[in-house]
Amino acid sequence: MKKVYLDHGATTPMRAEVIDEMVKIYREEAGNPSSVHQFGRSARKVLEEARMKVAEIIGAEPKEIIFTGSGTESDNIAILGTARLKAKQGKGKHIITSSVEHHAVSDTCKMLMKEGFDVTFLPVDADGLVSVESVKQALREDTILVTIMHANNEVGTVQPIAEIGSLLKGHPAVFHTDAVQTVGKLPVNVNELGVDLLSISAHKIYGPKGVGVLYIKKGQRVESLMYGGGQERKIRPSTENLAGIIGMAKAMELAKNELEAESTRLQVLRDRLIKELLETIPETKLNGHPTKRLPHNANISFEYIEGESLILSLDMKGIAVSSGSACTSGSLDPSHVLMAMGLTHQTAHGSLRMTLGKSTTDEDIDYVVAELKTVVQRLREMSPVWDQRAKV
Amino acid sequence: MKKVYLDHGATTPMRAEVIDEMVKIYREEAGNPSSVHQFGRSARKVLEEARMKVAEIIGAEPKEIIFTGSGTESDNIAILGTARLKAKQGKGKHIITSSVEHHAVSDTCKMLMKEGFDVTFLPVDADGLVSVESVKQALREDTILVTIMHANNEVGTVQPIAEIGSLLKGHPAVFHTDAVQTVGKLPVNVNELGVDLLSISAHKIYGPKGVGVLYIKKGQRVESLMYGGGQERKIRPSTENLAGIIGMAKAMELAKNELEAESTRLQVLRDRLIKELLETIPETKLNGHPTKRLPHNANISFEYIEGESLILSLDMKGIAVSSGSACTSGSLDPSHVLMAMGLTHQTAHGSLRMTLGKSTTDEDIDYVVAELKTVVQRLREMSPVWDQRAKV
Amino acid sequence: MYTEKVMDHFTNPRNVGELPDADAVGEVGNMKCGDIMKLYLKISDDGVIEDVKFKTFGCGAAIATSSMSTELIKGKTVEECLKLTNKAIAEALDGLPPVKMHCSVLAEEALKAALLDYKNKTGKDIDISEEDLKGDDHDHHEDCDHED
Ligand SMILES: Cc1ncc(COP(=O)(O)O)c(C=O)c1O
Ligand SMILES: Cc1ncc(COP(=O)(O)O)c(C=O)c1O
Ligand code: FES
Ligand code: FES
Repeated sequence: MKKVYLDHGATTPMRAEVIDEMVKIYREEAGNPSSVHQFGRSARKVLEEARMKVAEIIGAEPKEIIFTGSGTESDNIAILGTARLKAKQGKGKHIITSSVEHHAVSDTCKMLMKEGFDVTFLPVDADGLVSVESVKQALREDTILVTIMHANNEVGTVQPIAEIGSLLKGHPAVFHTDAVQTVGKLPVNVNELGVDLLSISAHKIYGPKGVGVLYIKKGQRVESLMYGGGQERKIRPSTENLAGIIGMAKAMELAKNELEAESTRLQVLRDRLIKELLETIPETKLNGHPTKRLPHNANISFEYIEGESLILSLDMKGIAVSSGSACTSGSLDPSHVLMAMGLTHQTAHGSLRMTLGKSTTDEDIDYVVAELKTVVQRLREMSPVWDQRAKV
Repeated sequence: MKKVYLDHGATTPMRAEVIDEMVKIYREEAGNPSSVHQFGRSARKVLEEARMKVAEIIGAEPKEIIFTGSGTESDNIAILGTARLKAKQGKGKHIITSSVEHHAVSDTCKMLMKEGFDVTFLPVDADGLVSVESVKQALREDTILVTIMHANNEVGTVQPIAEIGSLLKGHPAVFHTDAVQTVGKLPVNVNELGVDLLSISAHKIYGPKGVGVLYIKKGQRVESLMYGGGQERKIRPSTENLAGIIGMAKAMELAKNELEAESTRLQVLRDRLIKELLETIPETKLNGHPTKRLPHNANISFEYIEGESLILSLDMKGIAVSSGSACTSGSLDPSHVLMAMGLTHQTAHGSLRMTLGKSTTDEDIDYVVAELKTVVQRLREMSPVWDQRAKV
Repeated sequence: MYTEKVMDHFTNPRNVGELPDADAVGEVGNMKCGDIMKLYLKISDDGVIEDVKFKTFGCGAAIATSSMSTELIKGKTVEECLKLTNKAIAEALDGLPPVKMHCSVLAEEALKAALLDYKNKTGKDIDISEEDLKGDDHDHHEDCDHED
């Protein structure tokens, strides 16, 4: 059966070039980068080269790069690490974030609320956009942290990070952005964005799972979440995941080199997917901003259908997509992102995220459009709601 | 030049079998284990198989196994996660640990002291042993956590964990052991040890860096350090490092199968190394327990010599060893382990840890003994202290 | 972590040994790590360092800086030696890792101790006193926090 993987927003397959680099490290670098002897020094050299590479790609200095164990960990160090430190320094306890963040940010902010912090969750408009004006209004003297994602993982909307960065110039609040979904898809330069902290994850860009980067602007301090050895400036103690880090650097390098061409290619495919779905299937609608969006993301609501059944039906046709609904990850609530954008429960439940990637072809799009048409029709025919609507 | 790696206590080279398993995952498993579709389900299956394998090896149940990003992280979740939760529940704020723990434990306990916890650091005897009696004496009604390592990473002394486990039966304190150095070298069974929490790290047993396990006995709860998705029962949110986890399970399986034969082989080689060094080089002494010690560990003090210069000199002969002195990892203090055992500053500074491994041969031992003799002599001749001693 | 020059001086230290007929001897210890350096100077009547030898118990950086310092002071006058700083010694070795900067203090201090010994023995007017030997101990905490 044909297999079409349209869930690159969840994770990406590893690139052969990345695997090769990692295997080389697995085979040839036996040492611990903290060891004094030649095995250790050689590992250290490889590690620092990767740090330089990553730094250059995002316009940072090598010492501003901290390797972590995941995108989630980068977000947590950024947020908990800043908030707890600033609170201890008596700088304030107010945090600004958006209502469409990834759980790694939103749940962390909620945790801080339990610790006595005051968190403002900014609303978004119908396209999922945070307004710069709303940040300005929310900003207070005791605001210590503003954390707003670069682009949303569900609906693909790209936030005006650079504008918010400009706004925050002169205000002591630390500015963090979760760039897990943008690195490798949009140009990401820490200076242009004007951020103090920025999170990246390797497995979204054809790199290994379990490796992240946290950019920490020179002069910024964070408390660490763990204690132990002196690795990564004590911010992330643990023997460094050398091969993973090298894999991450390689993945970022490849993505950077191919960014323009690949983004354009994906956007063309994605736009056709959206157009054909909206045109051929009635009562469908695109979620997320029409233009300010990730090039590979299509998020579409199919009215009168529940997302999980749609996913399972497509899965039986070899098509892998994901749902706005988080049924499967333990919660039955509809996507907080779609709800924040003003969708009804029902519409939110019937939403599908399709995220294209390197392997995606024109034939894949044809296949998905055709299969979706059939599946949606079948499910709608089974749905009492569709029924009622039809009878109106 | 001949290369002899005697620093397996710091990290181990990856085994070819482990690399092969991981590459298979990198190539064949594209999915995120949390995804509903077939790519996700396949990844989930592989993940749960690894969990079952790891559980079986240490005598646990699969749901008692949490995969983490390192040994350090396992230790931190165990300690911070237990202490903060128990304190909130009003169970007490007293913690017992030893004075020879790895920094991932000792620095974490020191952090808790800043948070208002009361930590007892138990002394050790000259061989580095914690006495069960001292645990008994330190135990209080408000003791919420006892964390004592299974075997020491510097001097190799194996602690009486099972006896402490028996002692703690009936006391509400949670019992954690850092088994990072013992898994794969000694039999490790959570029931026989009587522990509630146990930490493992993959890169000490020819597995990948950046993967750890935390065993959490059924019924025990810990607070997590990070917030985000629902992975690993929310204790360690982040997309799972699937290949790394599979590599860890494979490494543990191989180590378990070969444990008896390989431990015996290493012990014979190690005993010869110790015997020949002590016999042929004057003013040397073995650190750590003579018999209750890790089979691959030799830690020897060479009086009137500083450890780093010894390491560098051996390094130029292709021999990789490490020092008790932590000069290079940011601190200039001599090893807290050797100091706790009652060594003088000077003797502690002149100590060398040699940790054997799979690649170690009889010829390696001959070579190391011969080179050490020459190097020690050269350095002693340069040393003003040796001089004065000779003149007495 | 060490430069080639450091490794060279560590592997083939210059001027190791003792001078039985030394005009001045300086011995200092580095409190923090228990390291020791002993420096022997042979000084001509017009105040020129004619010969120098050392013995050091210490790490790679301590041995290399000891060795380099002997090269730097040989043939220099006492006055010139007074100006020698640990920084200059480290620079002559193409630098030391931040955590190892304090090790170079050992060499500077041994030299000062020797010159003080020379002053005390000969009564010559040399611009040095016990005060100068109190040690730049604070340097030891210059750790590897790369924030600069
Ligand atoms: C006893 C002990 N605990 C914890 C650790 C930390 O493990 P990791 O490097 O995986 O964080 C180590 C080794 O570094 C160790 O030897
Ligand atoms: C926007 C965003 N932030 C954070 C994460 C978490 O990254 P990781 O899975 O590496 O922890 C993800 C993906 O899962 C994401 O899409
Ligand atoms: S009916 Fe199953 S998740 Fe709602
Ligand atoms: S002299 Fe002590 S670390 Fe260098």
